[in-house]
Amino acid sequence: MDPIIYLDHAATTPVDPAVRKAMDPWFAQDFGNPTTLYAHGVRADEAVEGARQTIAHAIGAQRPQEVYFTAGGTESINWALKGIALERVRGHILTSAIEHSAVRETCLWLAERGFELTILPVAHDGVVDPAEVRRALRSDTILVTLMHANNEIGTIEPIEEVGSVLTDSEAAFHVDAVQTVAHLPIDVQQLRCDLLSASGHKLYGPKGTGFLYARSGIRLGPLLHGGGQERELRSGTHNVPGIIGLAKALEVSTRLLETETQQLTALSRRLIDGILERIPGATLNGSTERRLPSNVHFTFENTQGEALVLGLDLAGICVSTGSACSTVSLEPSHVLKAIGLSDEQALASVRFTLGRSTTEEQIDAVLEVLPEEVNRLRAMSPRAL
Amino acid sequence: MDPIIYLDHAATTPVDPAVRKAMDPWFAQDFGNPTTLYAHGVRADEAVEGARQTIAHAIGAQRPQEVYFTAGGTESINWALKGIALERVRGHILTSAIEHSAVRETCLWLAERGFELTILPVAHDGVVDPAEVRRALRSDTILVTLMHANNEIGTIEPIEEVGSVLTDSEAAFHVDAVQTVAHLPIDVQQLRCDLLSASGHKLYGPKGTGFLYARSGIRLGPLLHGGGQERELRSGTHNVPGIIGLAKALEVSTRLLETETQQLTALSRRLIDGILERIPGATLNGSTERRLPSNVHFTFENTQGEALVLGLDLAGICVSTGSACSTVSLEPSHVLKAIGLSDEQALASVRFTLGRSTTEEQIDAVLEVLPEEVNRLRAMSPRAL
Amino acid sequence: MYSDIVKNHFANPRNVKEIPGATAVAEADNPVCGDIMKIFVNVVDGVFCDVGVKTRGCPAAVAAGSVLSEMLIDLPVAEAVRIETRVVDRALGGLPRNKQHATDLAVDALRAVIHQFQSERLP
Amino acid sequence: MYSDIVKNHFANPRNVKEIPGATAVAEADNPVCGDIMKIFVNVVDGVFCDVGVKTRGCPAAVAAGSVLSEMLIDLPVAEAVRIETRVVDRALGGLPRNKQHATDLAVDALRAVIHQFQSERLP
Ligand SMILES: Cc1ncc(COP(=O)(O)O)c(C=O)c1O
Ligand SMILES: Cc1ncc(COP(=O)(O)O)c(C=O)c1O
Repeated sequence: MDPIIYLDHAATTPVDPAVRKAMDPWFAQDFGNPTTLYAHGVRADEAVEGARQTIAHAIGAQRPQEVYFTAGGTESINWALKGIALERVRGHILTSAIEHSAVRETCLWLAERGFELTILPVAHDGVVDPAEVRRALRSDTILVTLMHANNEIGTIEPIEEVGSVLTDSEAAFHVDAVQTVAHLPIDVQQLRCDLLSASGHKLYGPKGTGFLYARSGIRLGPLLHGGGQERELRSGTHNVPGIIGLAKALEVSTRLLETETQQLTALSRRLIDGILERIPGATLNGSTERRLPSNVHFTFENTQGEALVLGLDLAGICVSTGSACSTVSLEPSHVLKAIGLSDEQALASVRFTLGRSTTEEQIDAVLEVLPEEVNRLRAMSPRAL
Repeated sequence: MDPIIYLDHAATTPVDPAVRKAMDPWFAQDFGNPTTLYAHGVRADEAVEGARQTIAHAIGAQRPQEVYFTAGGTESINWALKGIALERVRGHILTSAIEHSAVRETCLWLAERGFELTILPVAHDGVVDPAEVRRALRSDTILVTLMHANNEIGTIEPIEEVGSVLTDSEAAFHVDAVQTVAHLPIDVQQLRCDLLSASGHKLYGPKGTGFLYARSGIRLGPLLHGGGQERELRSGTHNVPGIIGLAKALEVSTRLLETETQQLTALSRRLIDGILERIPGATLNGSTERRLPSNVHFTFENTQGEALVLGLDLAGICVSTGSACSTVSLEPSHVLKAIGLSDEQALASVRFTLGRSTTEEQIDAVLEVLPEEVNRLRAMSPRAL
Repeated sequence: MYSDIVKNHFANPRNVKEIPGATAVAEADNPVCGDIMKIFVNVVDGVFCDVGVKTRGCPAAVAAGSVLSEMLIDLPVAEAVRIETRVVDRALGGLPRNKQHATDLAVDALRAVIHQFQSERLP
Repeated sequence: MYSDIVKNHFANPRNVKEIPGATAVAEADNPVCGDIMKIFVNVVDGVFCDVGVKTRGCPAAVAAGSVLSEMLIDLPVAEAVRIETRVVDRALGGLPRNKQHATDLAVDALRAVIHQFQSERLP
């Protein structure tokens, strides 16, 4: 491995060694299909059900059967939103202006197909106001979908409070917890959500894995039709190694959660303070209190984000710009615009997301290189700071 | 590993050692997200594009961009069928009576949502008649979906001929090739199909992987909305190790295809002849000429399929009954009913699917155990043979 | 999937036999999955003194017939009347959820053979 | 994603400077992605004898400005008129598909500065 400094954990994480080890026997040894009748398959089935229990336990689900395995956060989200909406044919959907594109694009698709969509604004720090949710709620609202924490600016949303607002509503409440499962304590009872989406590769588990929590009794149609796996709701041969890996990753992360939170809080504090101290024209985006411990997001005036990313990359530092999930688009991030940044500011922003392997030395190295790179770009710019 | 005799390769296959090896570095070392800008992610992106080329080449696609990565056969199929249909709002869909439930259930779901559905019958050997397709075709037919080979009885369908029938039609032609990619020579130009679905774990690749071939220019909507990966058509972070593994598996299988076909043909011939010789009241289902080299499917009169499966399992032999993709349902297989078996016959049937590791010794062992087990069950039955 | 008890009964089913000239014989079947079970009983002084069971069906059905036959031997008919599906299920160490039809089949066959026995005794 | 030529020009951009009292100065910008490029030229006898480029933009834009500045030096203005985006693109070893706006920006800035130079010479 290159001696790189990887500060893009919100984009993806390496698979934890314990996870790899747990997955190992299920590729070529106990490779059976869990829906078969013979012992070889039954073993896989039992392992899958064990994994389901681990996950149910980790998120406070009442029963393991409320956890459904998927191929990732995007699938979980598409399933939750379309599975609720298409089952109800018509109705009103409520979401926020800073959702991940998996939620955003799915909502827009549903809006094209006749559902009514309200997109709530957020405050400058990226926080959704539960009172706004209450005001926007209608008698025909079938679905409210909000993220638990934002993937760009790290703002943690008041999900519990929104959950309380919704207690008397018929609307299903979906939470995109892709950035928080294994990173914040999660209890679906406390969050008062009906559906919750997560993705394995954001929590040191394998790519191509995820789960959807769906409270028993909720009326949800399938997204993938077929062989009837996952209690007729999510067809397709189980990705056994992936499922085992996902559960193991959540298990490991849950165990490390407290220590890691402390470490990340200290390290991100160090990075934030260091930047503010050394770089003029740098503004921290997002909230100071309601923030993921791993997230540092700055606008560096009179620079360009992608240029900073490449500049740092040439120095062996991996960070990201924009939504980090798509480099396809040139347009400034809808999240940054929603919190009030100008296009110019949005395009001059960079996200650093710390993780399990991040060290003080790495942060200090970034604090050496980053000011130089910002200065270099500013010196090239036709504008003054 | 137990010294089991695994004869359920149509349900799933072990991951090939070369595939494991190819996947290895992408879990924890080169774990970057391919849509990121820094070198660490670019490396993953290049590997993914390399995999796309390998697959495009293996199936005769004109351009790598016609290959889209998915999380399995079921997702590819759901995407193809819904992506065609929902994009066109209304229309007529044509399929056969022996499709896998991924196709069948998706078609039925579309039928509930206003699409018109024609389900073509098949002959006793499971073959769809291209002339029937021609007759059933309408001016508003938007989609024809057929399987390349049947997963239960192994019948190979006349896809090329159906493709010719459709040349002047506006209908999109989807082929479920989950049982044939890497097992029969595949050339999408020769098959004349517009869409083709495949699943990794049926070809010694990883579970939770698959691809959809979609001819350039075809009007196909996304099934998974979000970050815009896969040219805006299939969102979700790429499963990099899975994609690398899938391509490697196809590469290995393509190389072995000819030898393997010869071996499997000889071994399945041996099994068929041995059964017919030793077991009275045994009937081979499916076609004798148009048959997957790996497939052996029998009805053993006055027995019960699941009992045979467990009986053989207790002797260390893994085989399957029914659709093998779902043990949930008690009902006799729709495929066996479609080829004219009674419920009783359908429920007295067993599938043996041979694979890369199958040996003559294993077949001979089955030919020892199977007649005994059939006799044992028959001796327990209140009916005479 | 199946308990060891089920597997054991399936691999070595007890009392698989026809009883020529049995006191009563009856059969039950499951129209959905096609399983059939035939029970032969000899009754002496109101007690099942010999029982034979023949089953064509899934492993759970075979095991249910087998375990039922064991329960019946030396049991008074008057008590056998009270055997319900959950009794058979418990004796098997629990069946998977989608296999309850197997105990239904066994209890149906039992009821049928008791009915047969009782109607024979009627004038 | 980026060719080594692009990375090299981005890491060590050529002729990054302002030229006080330049013969002509002009700026272009890309309204979509916000990139801006300013070109300073000194022209002697119809030939670019000195060129300065300042860019705020993505790596492709920086590299495009840099490679353009190298092309321009010692080039007659009459020939520079013929520089098109694909010339700049080729000089960079090819840009990714979604980065063509960078060469557009460079050529826009070039056209602007040539226009500026020519209009100054008009009576
Ligand atoms: C908040 C959020 N939701 C959804 C997703 C989509 O997850 P995945 O790419 O694993 O499908 C991501 C990550 O990209 C995310 O950060
Ligand atoms: C013909 C056919 N189509 C589709 C599928 C579904 O594939 P998967 O289970 O990998 O999603 C299968 C296998 O189960 C199959 O045999």
